[in-house]
Amino acid sequence: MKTGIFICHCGHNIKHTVDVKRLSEYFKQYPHVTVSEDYPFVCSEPGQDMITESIEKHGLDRVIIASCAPSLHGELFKDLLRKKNVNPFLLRRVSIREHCSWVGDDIEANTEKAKRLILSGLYGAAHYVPLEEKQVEVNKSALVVGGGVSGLSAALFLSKMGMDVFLVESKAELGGHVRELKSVWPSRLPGAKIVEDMEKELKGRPNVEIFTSTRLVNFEGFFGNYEATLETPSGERKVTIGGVVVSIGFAPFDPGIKPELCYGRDPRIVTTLDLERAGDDLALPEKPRVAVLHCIGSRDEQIGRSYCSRICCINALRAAEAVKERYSDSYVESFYMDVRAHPRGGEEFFEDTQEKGVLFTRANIGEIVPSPSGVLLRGEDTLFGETFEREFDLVVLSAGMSPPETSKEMASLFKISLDKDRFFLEAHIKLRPFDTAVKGIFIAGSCSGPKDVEESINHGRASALKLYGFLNLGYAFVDPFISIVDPKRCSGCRMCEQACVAKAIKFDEQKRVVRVEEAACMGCGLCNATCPSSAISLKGYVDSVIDDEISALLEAI
Amino acid sequence: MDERERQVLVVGGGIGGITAALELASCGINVTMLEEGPSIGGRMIQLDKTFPTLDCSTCTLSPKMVEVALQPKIDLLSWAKPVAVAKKGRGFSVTILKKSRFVDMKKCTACGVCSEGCPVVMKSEFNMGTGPRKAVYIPFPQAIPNKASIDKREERLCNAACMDACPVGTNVPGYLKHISEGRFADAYRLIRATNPFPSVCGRVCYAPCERVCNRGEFDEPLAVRDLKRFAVDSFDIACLEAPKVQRTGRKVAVIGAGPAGLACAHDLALEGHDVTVYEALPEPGGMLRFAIPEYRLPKEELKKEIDYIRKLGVDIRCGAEAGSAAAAGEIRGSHDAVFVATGAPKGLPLGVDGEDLPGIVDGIRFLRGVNSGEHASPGRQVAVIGGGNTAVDCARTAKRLGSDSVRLVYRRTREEMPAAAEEVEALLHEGIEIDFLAAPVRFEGVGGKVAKMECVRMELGEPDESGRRRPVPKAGSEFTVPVDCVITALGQAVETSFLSSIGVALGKGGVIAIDPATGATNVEGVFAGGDVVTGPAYVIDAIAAGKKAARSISAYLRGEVPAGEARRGEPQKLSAEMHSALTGRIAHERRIAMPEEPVGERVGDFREVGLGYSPDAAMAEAGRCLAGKVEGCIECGECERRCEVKAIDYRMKDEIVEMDFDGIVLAPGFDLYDPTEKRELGYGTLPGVITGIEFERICSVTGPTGGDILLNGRQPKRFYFIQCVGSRDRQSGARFCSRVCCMYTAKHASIVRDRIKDAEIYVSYIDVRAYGKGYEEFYKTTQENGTFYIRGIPGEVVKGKDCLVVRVEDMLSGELREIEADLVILATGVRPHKGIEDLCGMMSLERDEYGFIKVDAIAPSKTNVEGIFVCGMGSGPKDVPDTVASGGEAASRCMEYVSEGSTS
Amino acid sequence: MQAKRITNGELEGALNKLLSEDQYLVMGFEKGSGNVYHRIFKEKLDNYALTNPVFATNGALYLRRLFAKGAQIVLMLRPCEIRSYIELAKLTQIEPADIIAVSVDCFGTVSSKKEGDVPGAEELKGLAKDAEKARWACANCRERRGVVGDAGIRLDANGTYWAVSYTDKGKTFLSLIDGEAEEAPEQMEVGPGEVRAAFQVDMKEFAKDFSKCIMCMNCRDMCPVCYCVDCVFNGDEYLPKGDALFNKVFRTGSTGMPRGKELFHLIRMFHVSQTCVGCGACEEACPQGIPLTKYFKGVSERLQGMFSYMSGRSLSEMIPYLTFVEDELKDAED
Amino acid sequence: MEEKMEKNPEIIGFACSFCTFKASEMAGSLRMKYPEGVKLIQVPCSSRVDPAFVIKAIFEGADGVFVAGCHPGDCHFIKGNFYTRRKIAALKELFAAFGMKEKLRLFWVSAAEARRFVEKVTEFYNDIKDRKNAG
Repeated sequence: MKTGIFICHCGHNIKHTVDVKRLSEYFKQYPHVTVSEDYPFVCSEPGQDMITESIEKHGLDRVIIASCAPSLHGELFKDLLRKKNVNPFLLRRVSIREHCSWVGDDIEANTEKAKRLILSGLYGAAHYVPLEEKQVEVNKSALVVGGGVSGLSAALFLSKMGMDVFLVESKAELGGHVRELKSVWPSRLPGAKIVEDMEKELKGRPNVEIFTSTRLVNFEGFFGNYEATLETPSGERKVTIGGVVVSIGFAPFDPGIKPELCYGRDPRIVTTLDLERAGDDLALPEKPRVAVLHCIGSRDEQIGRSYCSRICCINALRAAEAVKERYSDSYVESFYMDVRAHPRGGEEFFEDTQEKGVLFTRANIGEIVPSPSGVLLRGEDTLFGETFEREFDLVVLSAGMSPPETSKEMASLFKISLDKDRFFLEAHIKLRPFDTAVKGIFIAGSCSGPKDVEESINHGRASALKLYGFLNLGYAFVDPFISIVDPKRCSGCRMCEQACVAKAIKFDEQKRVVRVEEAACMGCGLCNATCPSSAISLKGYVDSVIDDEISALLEAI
Repeated sequence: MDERERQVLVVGGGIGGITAALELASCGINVTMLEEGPSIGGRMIQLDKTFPTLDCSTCTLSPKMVEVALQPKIDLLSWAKPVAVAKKGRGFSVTILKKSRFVDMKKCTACGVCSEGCPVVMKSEFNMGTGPRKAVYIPFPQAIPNKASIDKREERLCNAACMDACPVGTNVPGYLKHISEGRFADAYRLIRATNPFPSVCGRVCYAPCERVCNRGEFDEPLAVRDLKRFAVDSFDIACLEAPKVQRTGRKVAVIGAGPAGLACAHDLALEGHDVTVYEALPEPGGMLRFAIPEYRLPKEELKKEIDYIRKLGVDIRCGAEAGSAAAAGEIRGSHDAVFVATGAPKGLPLGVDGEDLPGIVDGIRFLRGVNSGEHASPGRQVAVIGGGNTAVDCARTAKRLGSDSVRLVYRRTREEMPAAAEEVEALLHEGIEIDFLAAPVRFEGVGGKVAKMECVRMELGEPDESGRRRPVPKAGSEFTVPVDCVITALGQAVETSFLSSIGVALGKGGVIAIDPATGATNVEGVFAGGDVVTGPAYVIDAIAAGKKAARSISAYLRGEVPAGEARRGEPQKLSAEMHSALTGRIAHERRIAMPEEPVGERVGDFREVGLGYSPDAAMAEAGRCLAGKVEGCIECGECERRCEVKAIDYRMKDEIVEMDFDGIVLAPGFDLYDPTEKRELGYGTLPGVITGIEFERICSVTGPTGGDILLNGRQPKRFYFIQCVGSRDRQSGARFCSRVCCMYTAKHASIVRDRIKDAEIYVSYIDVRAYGKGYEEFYKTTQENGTFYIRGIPGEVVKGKDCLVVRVEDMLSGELREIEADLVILATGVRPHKGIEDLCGMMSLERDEYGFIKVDAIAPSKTNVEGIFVCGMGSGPKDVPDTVASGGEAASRCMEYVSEGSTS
Repeated sequence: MQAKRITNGELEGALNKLLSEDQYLVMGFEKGSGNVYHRIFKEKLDNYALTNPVFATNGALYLRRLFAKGAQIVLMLRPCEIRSYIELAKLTQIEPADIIAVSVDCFGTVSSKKEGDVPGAEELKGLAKDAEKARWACANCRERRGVVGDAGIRLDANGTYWAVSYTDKGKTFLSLIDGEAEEAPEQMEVGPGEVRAAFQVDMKEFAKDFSKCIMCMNCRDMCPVCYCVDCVFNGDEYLPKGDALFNKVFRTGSTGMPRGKELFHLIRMFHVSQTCVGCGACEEACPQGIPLTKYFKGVSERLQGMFSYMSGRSLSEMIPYLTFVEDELKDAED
Repeated sequence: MEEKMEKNPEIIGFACSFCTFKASEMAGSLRMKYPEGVKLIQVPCSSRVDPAFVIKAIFEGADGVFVAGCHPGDCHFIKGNFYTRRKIAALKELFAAFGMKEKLRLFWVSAAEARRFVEKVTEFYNDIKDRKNAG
């Protein structure tokens, strides 16, 4: 065996608290370590060249890269091995940054820890065997869950790319919340027009099937070959698809959760959406006094919503503007923490609104007291440090976004994760905002965090493009980390078969041993841990790998 | 959809462009990506960390960049931009300018050797000018493509004839550039790279470079030699470490420790050979040691150079009898190769009567005596015969030894004198007369010692074979001069008879016959060079011969046939056009003379005459060099010389190509607001006031300080961040919110907190717009970690005692505060990229009031031109997640467009 | 519960009646010279013994990998043996379709290793309570009643044997016996096992007890529920690796020896934790006299108790590690 | 074990790729600190953890072992961690029978819970350390 160890400085990040030089020297003494080097950025092109050159020069058959967490650069380093005709699964990544240099300050201790971590990689990798990457056929069809703007744009795009699309909406009508908006920022177009245009176009496409008032009740299968069970008004329907765009939007924050807002108890206290819906029906005096309250249900630790809802400042400004436009003699005062007029043109709009006479007061509202003459607001002006008490004829609440009601349910159907606020968790907040942990399932729009209409459209399309990129070839590679049976060791006790969640294990009555359905195996390794003689083992995580990793971590080897 | 390959152009290699290109490629589209600069990565790669997860920007972006490089469907063109775009059917015909990189991308290995040697230091764009880079450079370690490029902005103003004139090809423009910019040690190292005797050549070189210097065509040539001496003087050679080299185990003998022999030994030692130098005299240095007088070349200086050669491992054996036939045979037998550089030690006789009288000495012998410590005066009335440097040295030496009168007798005129003009000048200066057109014909002695010298007047006749006019005695013009000492310095001869024992063929006058290209003699493994081959010549020629032989010997020892180096070009004069172009441009500047010891003082002893430049004078003089006056690459050739794979190509030309595309995605990126106009904030006037992106580079591990936050070498403790500089600000013409500054400031604050535990951090803000996913939490954490947020933008930043003082009205408390800070960081807002105007012009794109590309209200990547899409900051401020999303959106729109095109 | 009174000889008659049919076999005990052994009877019983007061091996061991179809086998064994059979059946190591498992009330056994005469019938009844004579496993047995399997042979307080059926197959068995089915009496000679304090030791005691272990692995080989065709401890994973050991010494200094023994026993303990019936066959097989039953039985009872599971109680109960309840084991989380 | 321990505790943790290991990565990128004695072994799912690994780790010198995965119900492999819970709970019971219950912990940390991860491991580490120092 010829092992190459490459230890990354990651610039400052690792080198700062780990003595990388000492490590690279240390590992040179191991008998089957042929190369042991440290390098400023192993991921950079010269760093990669160093690895490929070493493979070529020394005929390495194990490559250990001690650098950042394995989730980063995974494919990159595998490709290097592929390029040199070394099976990419003979690569071992050791995280000495996220799990070592960044979590400890002491150089000695960190260096020792890094040594053990690399040692465990070294001993673990010694038991690696080449694995095969298999191709599977994928269906060039997609399920789009949620018919709001992001779902509509995703469905439209996919359909135009020639994919069969199934669009599922739980409501009776497509369009989501946008349909109700009178004027969408920044285009100022009526929301209904935007969604109706999309809906019309979508309905005219032959390869799109739209299910309204439909619930997704079951979802199984694997990448490229998923099966979704839909509960449609006309009965249950199963569809086979290659992948999914989940765009189930958001739930408007219900101000009723905060009883002190008196929402729902007094008709003079409304949300921005109520205001839009009411239109001219508002019974307001000639010169109405209107208060607009920002950050309702956002940035509010008390109710466990620390996040900013991103859209409500603009909504608040629009509400203020609407009142001002309708009642030019009105007194409009906006109470805010920070005015986050960040969207395109938002800042200018904020300025214009101020110029139109809307007052902005940085304040904490303490109390809302409805009385016959008006709604009394008591609070503290945080700029002047004074308390105030003012009466209004109308209080408009700019409510934030809550995660969709079904986020938990959907997350468990799709086996994707939620973030702490119960929005969907993206694979990487910046670089992979549409991907989830599950291959072929993408998220779009506000279900991964508050977004405005423009951003939701962006997301829908980008997410759909990602999915298309995965499916357009008609085939894909499957993960090789699946279970395998050693029939000579198998006692045929069928414990694994009983435990297997994916039902991927089948019993051969003739030979009295089990076998694995490769396409169905999810690679969790439960069977491996269940089998007392480890006759079934999970490739890449076989007992000997983990056993030796344990020993090496404890330096007991 | 038909199978025709669809082609999309992506302009801009930032995160937006990268996302769009990768997405399109994954959908099977061929992408051509244009990047204006040397590497993709855009602004994001300049960032140290990205909010809100604080992960390292390099770590997250670098893999994407590598993916671009690996993705077979993406053709990445760096240094390229569109120059013309025409609609062609549904698609576009685009004319692309590929600027020349001057480095062959196929050959370059990104080893960085070129940058190490480059004498041109420029501000690094990647580091926002907070750090340097060279004219040949790779902008940052993770650059894609990871290839060097040369920043050549204009053609060199002169032909650098100096380099062509120099026998060792010294990089004159290079070291002058270093000196003119104050990098004296770098200048020394550059000189040393081709010359093992900088301090010798800085003093006694006849400076062929100066003779051809093109500056001389305008006013006066550069004082190249004196500047070299300046560089030498400002460097302590004792600090020079011997480089570690792989030993070859091959043994080479060098016979003669003069400049040729030692230069050869020096270069051979650097190649890892074991070198032994055999020298007959008690000390090494040859003529440098024993012929050149102390006042021109202090022995101490020479010793330092030779000590360094010893430090390289060269064994110098003085007093060794190498000049005998037996010794030659033995040395040849016990070494793998031999270099003969025994010089021309024999003085030539005059061939006149009375020449053997006591009191008449050979010049070389005289100088050797004096240089060996014999300081007795040779006589009261001294005549020196000859017109070469030796004659001049003898005369000036005699003067210093206390002779009452010293006169030089030379048979031609001053014009023909082979001695260096400045030496003759100095000689006359020191009160020594010269009898031109005179020659001794007879010496008479009194009391067995020379007392009279009879001379004859000469006139110049027909030119001889050397091209000089032959002096012819004028009949009847004899005259007598009373002398008590005559020093003859008529030239030297070689002593090579001992070489017959090993069969070396000799030429006319006993000189060794060699292959002029390689220095090889007719005997295998025996090489020769220096005066023993050429007859008496200049130091620098001897050094060049030694170096040439070292190259040949190394090749020979590697088993290769020594190949002669192609001769450098002949020194070129300026062409008429160049001359006239420069006339207006170059102001008349006289050469700055190196100060000398006053005559009265110096003739009394052997103190060194030249005093050397002051740093200011040296910088000013070096600044006169025409080559160094251009911005960027000065084409000094240093990179070319160093590059092992021969990737440098100065002759590369810009290319224009025309390509057809089905769709275009623009990702032009952005610039940052230049806060110089905000005088009250002190940017550009107060040290310590910097912009956010500059701070970013200072924090970055790939930045100039390697990630340590330092201000003038000290760690600042008090930080003041000012938000909304150039955003939400009518005065600066930007009413818009730049969307990133609030968060990058919070990020900076948390980086500071992470690195400097006891830092005081203030942030001035109007509104904190932490609107993205995880942003609010990040802002909260930043506050909790001890960052003081002050609502209100400071009125001014002024200089305080050892610090800056920020005057701000805290709108929350209403009080006017004065806060001391070491570093004030301005969170400057976003501006459209400067190239966006041209881009929009050639593509007929509309722009908004701020200059960003105008886009559709609901399809934020659609421009007014069908088929052209924009993503990222091109259409207005966006943070990284939004840019990635917009990259995806633009790609999807473009995908849709090009697909429709292929179906219809 | 259906039961039939067995009069003397009637049981043997019934079994012989069965054996007269070709496809039937009976597995039970044979009175041999000076001892009683397991035997599979074909055609007719010979020297048949209903009970066996000496424990040498667990009879279920012999049944492993019995998948034959066609032959009908009646097991007339001790409750612990029947429980082992049930566990093995769950683990598909025995095909239970053609087996009628009859558990016979057990009064306890003496060790085959113990010198001396086989206890007589009267002596036998109190054996389990005689900690001096009885094996530890029997003295601490959880279930000596013939209440497991398809049917049981129970002895009532009056000294009458009863055949009791628990399953359909048990009913078949019962039908062989003459007489009317009736309710079995409440009071039986052998009562339920006592509830004992949860097993508790410390590592010191464990180390001391197992220090004698010579890793012959007889315990494993004779364990009825250690059914693997190829044990993990057969591989090289737990074998000594001298080179590695010395490598470690040179890198990190002096070292103790690898703890393969303890590892073997603890891992095996976990492997059989849900299937161990506490029969003590392991201890019987141990040449070093290690009190294995104390550990294996003790641990398995604790671990089975967590899931209200009892090995071999019923074929329909799932081995706890192969199933779960979503809302359970809240205490397990730290 | 009984061997003399002068050093700080050694803790081996089995962390599932999808939740706990991700959380640990996040803890790293957020520069949260926890004792270096805590070392992780990445497994695809906590259900891959064979109790034999835990026993082995203890016998090879680990002072404590923890198994951590996604919260029950959140398993990327759907139900894997329910099985983990049963097995590890049983193993804890086994450890309890041998008077070393404190050496094994089971906890759930989702991918987003970097802070929880750090708290859990630090708490475990400190507990083991206190016990050791107390003899």
